[in-house]
Amino acid sequence: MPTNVVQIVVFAILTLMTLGGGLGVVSSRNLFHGALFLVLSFAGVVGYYVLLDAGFLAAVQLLIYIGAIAILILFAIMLSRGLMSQRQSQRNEQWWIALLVVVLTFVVLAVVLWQVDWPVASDQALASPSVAISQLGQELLGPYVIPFEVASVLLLVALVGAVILARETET
Amino acid sequence: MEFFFNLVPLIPLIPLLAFAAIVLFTHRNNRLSSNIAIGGIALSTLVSWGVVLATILAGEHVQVEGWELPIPWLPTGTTVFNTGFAVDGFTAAMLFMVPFVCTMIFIYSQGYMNLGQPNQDPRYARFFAYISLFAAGMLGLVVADNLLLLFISWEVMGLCSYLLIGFWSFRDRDNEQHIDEAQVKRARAAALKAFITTRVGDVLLFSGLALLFSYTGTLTFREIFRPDMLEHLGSISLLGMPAVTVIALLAFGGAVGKSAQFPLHVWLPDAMEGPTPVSALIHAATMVAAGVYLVARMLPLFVAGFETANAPALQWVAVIGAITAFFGATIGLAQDDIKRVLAYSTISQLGYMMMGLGLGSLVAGIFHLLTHAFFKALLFLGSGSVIHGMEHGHHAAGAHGQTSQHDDGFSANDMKTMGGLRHKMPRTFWPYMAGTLALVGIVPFAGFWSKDEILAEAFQRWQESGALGLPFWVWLAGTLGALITALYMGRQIALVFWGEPRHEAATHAHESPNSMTGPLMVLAVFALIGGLANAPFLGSPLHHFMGGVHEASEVVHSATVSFNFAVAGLSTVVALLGLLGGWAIYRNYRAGEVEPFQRWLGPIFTLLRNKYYVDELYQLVIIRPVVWLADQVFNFDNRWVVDPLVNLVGAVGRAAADISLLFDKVAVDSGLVEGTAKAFNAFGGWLRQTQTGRVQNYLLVVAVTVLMLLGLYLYL
Amino acid sequence: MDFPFLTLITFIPLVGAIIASLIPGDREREIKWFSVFVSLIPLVLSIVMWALYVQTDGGMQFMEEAVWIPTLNAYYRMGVDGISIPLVFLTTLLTTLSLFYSAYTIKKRVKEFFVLFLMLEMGMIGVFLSLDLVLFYVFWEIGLVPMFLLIGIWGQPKDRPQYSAIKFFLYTLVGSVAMLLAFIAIFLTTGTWNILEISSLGPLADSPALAVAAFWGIFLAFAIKVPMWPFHTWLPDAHTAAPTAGSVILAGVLLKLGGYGFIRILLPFFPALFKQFAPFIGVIALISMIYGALVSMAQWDLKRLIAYSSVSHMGYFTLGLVAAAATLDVSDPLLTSRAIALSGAVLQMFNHGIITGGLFFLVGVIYERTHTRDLKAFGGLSAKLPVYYGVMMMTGLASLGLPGLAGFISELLVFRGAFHIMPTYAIIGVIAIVLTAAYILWKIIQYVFLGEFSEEKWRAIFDPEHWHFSLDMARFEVITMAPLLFFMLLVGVYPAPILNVINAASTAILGSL
Amino acid sequence: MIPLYWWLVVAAALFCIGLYGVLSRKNAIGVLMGIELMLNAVNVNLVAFWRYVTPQTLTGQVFAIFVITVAAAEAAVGLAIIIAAYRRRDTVIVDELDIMRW
Repeated sequence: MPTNVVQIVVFAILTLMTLGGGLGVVSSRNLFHGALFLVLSFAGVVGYYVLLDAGFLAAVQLLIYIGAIAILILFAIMLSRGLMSQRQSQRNEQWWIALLVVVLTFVVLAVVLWQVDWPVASDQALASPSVAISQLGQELLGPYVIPFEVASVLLLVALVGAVILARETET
Repeated sequence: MEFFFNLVPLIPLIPLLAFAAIVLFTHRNNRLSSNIAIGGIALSTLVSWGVVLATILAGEHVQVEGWELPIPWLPTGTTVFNTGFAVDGFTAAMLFMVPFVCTMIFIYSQGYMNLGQPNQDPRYARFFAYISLFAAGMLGLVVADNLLLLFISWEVMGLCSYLLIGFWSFRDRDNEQHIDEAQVKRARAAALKAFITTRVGDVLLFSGLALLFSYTGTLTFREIFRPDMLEHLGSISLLGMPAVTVIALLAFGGAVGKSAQFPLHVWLPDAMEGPTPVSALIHAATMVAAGVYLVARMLPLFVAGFETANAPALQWVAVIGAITAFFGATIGLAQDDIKRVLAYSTISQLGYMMMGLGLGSLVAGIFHLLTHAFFKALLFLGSGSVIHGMEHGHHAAGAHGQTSQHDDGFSANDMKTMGGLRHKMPRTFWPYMAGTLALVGIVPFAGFWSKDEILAEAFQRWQESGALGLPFWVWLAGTLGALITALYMGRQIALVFWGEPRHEAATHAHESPNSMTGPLMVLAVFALIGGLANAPFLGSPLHHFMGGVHEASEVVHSATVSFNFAVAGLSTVVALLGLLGGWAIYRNYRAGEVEPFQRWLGPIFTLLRNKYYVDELYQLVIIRPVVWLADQVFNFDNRWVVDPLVNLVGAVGRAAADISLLFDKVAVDSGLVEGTAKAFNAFGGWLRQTQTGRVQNYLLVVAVTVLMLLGLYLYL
Repeated sequence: MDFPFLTLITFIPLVGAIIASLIPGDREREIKWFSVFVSLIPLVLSIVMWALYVQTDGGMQFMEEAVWIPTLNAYYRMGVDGISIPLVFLTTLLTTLSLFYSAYTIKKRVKEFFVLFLMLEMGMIGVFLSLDLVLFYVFWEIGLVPMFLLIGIWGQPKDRPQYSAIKFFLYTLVGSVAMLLAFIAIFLTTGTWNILEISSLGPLADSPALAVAAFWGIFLAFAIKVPMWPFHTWLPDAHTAAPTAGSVILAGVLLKLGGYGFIRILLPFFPALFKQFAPFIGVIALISMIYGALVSMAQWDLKRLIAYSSVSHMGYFTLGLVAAAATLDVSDPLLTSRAIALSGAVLQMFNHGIITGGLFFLVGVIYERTHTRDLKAFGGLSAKLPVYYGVMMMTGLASLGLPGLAGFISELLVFRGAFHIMPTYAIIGVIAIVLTAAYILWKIIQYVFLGEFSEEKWRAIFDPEHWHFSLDMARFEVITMAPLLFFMLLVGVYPAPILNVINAASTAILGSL
Repeated sequence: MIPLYWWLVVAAALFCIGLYGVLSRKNAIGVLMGIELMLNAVNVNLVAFWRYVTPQTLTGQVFAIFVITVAAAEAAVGLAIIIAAYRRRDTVIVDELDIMRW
């Protein structure tokens, strides 16, 4: 099979995983199942990144989203007593308006995206993307060092904040 | 000997340091404090006398031209104001007298102030601190080379005067019962009166000083008295007079206050509320002399632009002096308080000094100032000794149980309770007699020479003018004053030292300690021989020593007056007559009798006893109206006009707000506004329900809005 | 760039206030001493600055400039000259002493008090240092709020603190509004807020009517602050109600803001108008002097008495100012007389700050012990409180202008100038000197200290419950007063160090009008 | 290569699914999961734009990393809040957490 076809097939499978997982997340009655669907969706995105020649990001996605965030959510669900057994509706009363709005939004977005003439780079450039991880590191510690540091502070604050919020209070 | 001039700043500084040392460090130790004070003034005396000696030896270039030490002090605009010290013959003459008399008084005080008090009394150290500060002020005044430093010292003395007159003006009722309540009240009133009264004069002097400063840009005596400066001052017209005359009169106003001249003399008799050494120190020998010193120092300003004989400022000095000399003496006739008699005597004698200066004779006025300082200090200290003896007698009588103590209205100052003390207090009596003879003017005591020089001056001026003008009246007032002076002194010594004791206290009175009588004897010597300083038969040495200090101004001339046997003879006769007359009349006065003068003079005596009702007049004309005015102004401010206006503005604002509110309620609110409001309220109540508190509702709204915007973007 | 003295002096109190506000409110000790320490820094800096100031040069020094609000053309401009240096020093000194004193006497809402006080200090110093009208105005208003709160919150309940505080606030605000309008008018015609530049331009020269309006607008603001008769009635109320430290600052510094404004702004902006209205303003000065003294004499409340005496004493200042402004002659000897009058006026402000500040401290001393200020309730205290008597005596004497103490020098200079330029006014003015002596000695000294002392009477007023220090002046009270006494004596005996700077600046200002 | 448009549409779809989850789930953890989906959609977009528009510079990837960072922080804090709310009010139903209601 030509590369192109392989790519399309892979893309289709990944899309199925991602969007299907997403739909499962938002629609499953059991929250635990929803979390597992979330993992599926994240895995699809990992594939996307590989397909887009962003290997490092794929690894990061795998480690952080699946390895950390999804697991965290699973733990939270399992630790929250009585959440898993809830069998009643997981949708609130405005779900149908939400559905309508979301569908319309998707349609509008699709139209808008179609209409825009994206400034895609030249074929030559497309053929040789810069993929070196070392370069990424230099970018992060070079021009983007301040956002980088801010992000680290953010993480620290989030860490402390989460601990304080989740702490058992005596009173 | 020139070396001594460099020590001049120390003369006022040493007592000042003594003051500071006592206040800050040694005030808990009475003995040490008094020793510091005495040591300070003694040291100052030594330096002063060194300076005097140096001046004598240096000859005319110092005696007349003076020695100066300028110190840059105050930047004023584009110029710098100098202060500093100066010594000339005049200053040296004062420097001979002032610290020495002060020393005598300090030593005396050490004995006097111990009277019946426990050694820990904090007032003891306080007293020595005050008198040290006082001495610093007086000495600073004498050595000042400019009017400002003089004024500063002058005011420092005023302050000390206030503090010392008010020395008994407070007490702790539970712990200080030896001070009686009436005394506290009197002292309090007297202190305030002294300060405020002299302050009136001071403000005049201050104005004169500021004016002088404005016109000349300097206050240094030497600069002011330059002929061109005087001419410049004379050429400016102010209030219809030459400015120089205005300034001179203003300065004289200061002197009137300080030297207790009519009409600002009222404070001095009351000032006798202070401890007796203070009366001697401040209100006899030195401080009141400051006014005379000022006039003498400023004499060129008084004369500038006129002949000496008809300079208006000078004439004022002579007139006020004559009035004060005469009337002061008359009041002295009718007083019972031994110190008050002396106080009026002081006023009267200061009048003599002013007379002398008013006649344009620097030396005559200052000569009398110097001799008077010695014998009046002597008299006051002597009277203090008498009072001291009387109080001891009173205590002794109380101890013997012979009188009902404390409630018989006994006053140790009242001459009518005394009598026959010459036997009980001989070491007080003899110096006191020397002082009396000097004051009355009996040959060869000091007062004779100095008073005579003034009268001779007036007499000669009268002879020169040949008409019954001012000099005649001055002479007449002086001669009559001398008669009355002799009369009241005769009365006093007769009441105090002759006759029989008229009270238990006088019976038991005894001599004062040596620390008190010692200074009396020393001063008595000066009362006896002090007149030699300018005796005509010695060639008027004082005249040569200091007469020329104002020569440089080219307006004041020193001319000696030849000794006039007629004048001297007349005044001696008058003095003897008065003294013997007074003595004879009162020698046998007995307790409880109506006194002879009162019998003879009737209502006039009452008038004199009440000091011509001047105090009452001031109370009525000045003090009450000012206090009343203050109250009214306050009411104007707080109750009637200013503050109520302010509050009114506030109230009007509030009222306006209230009215608007009312209008709103009636017209606008209930109709238009309220309807609208209700509508909005209903709408709001409906709209409020969108605030469900649910995040997802809000987010949905956001999403819908974004969608609508996107749609708009797409199709418009 | 030079060491930014002015910025540091101005804003260190603010930084201190922020830090102090972060200390938990129950750590009262730490808050108190931290604030005292913070206030020491500007004090030291102002002394150093004074030492480094070139005395012979009367112009602005240590200038700082930065763009601040470009759309308004407003700059952050600061500078000191010989007029402002003594006042800045006075401010820092009195603030430190007030905080020190308050550290012992303030018991309620400690944190707020000290934070507000530091902010107040920033506002006051800022006014003395600003060279830009916008900046000046901002600092001027900043000082208002803390003072309002100090009076309203820490005032004595029986003295109607709310009424007094609002009165103070409204009075000042009325003046400020008038001043702001005048400033805007000036800006619209000159296009700059720079005080020095406007001074040299002479604003509103081509529209006399507007110039007169602007003159009186600015005059009103400063006259209320000084305060001059008849805009003075906020003063006694505010003083009476304010806590001791508040009164000290109010009398010691806030009144000087008005005086400083006259010299820095009104006089250089409108010398010709000032000259034109000088006779009128001179009359106001005389009324203030004599009227204030008379009203003081009628008081039975010690604090109110001193408050009114401020009106009288600031009248001397106004007289000096008017004398300096009454002629535009810049040739000697008139220039010298004018410079002397103006120097006297500035020195009078400094002296009044020290002396009246001291008097308010001394009122606080007796008030803390007895909770009364009624003169009739005291008597004979000198027998029991000799140190207090001595200190009060000296301060009172300085206030009545006894030679050798500070008050005399400034009075002498004021009258020295006034006698040359407007003799009639000066002659009338000296009446106030006698009246001053009368109310100080008669009312304060005599009623409080002289006369009978008795345990019985004392027990009726003394409140040992609330007083834990020694009966006579406690050590902290002596320490508070000591610097003030020192300056009273120093200025009285050897005024050259302070007068050198003032005199150079006065001469420079008058020479450049 | 796969056209850029496809990527964008997929990302938009993922975003919309996530948004729907946020808007419609009763359970707070469900809402949180919806948010994670939306963030993933953004990342896909960022990486796609990098690959197709500016493959020479790494800006897109860098931003994606930042987004992931923020997502991690958000998840941690969000879950902590949920647990705290659960402890206090004994519920994780978003509708019942309405103390901000009028």
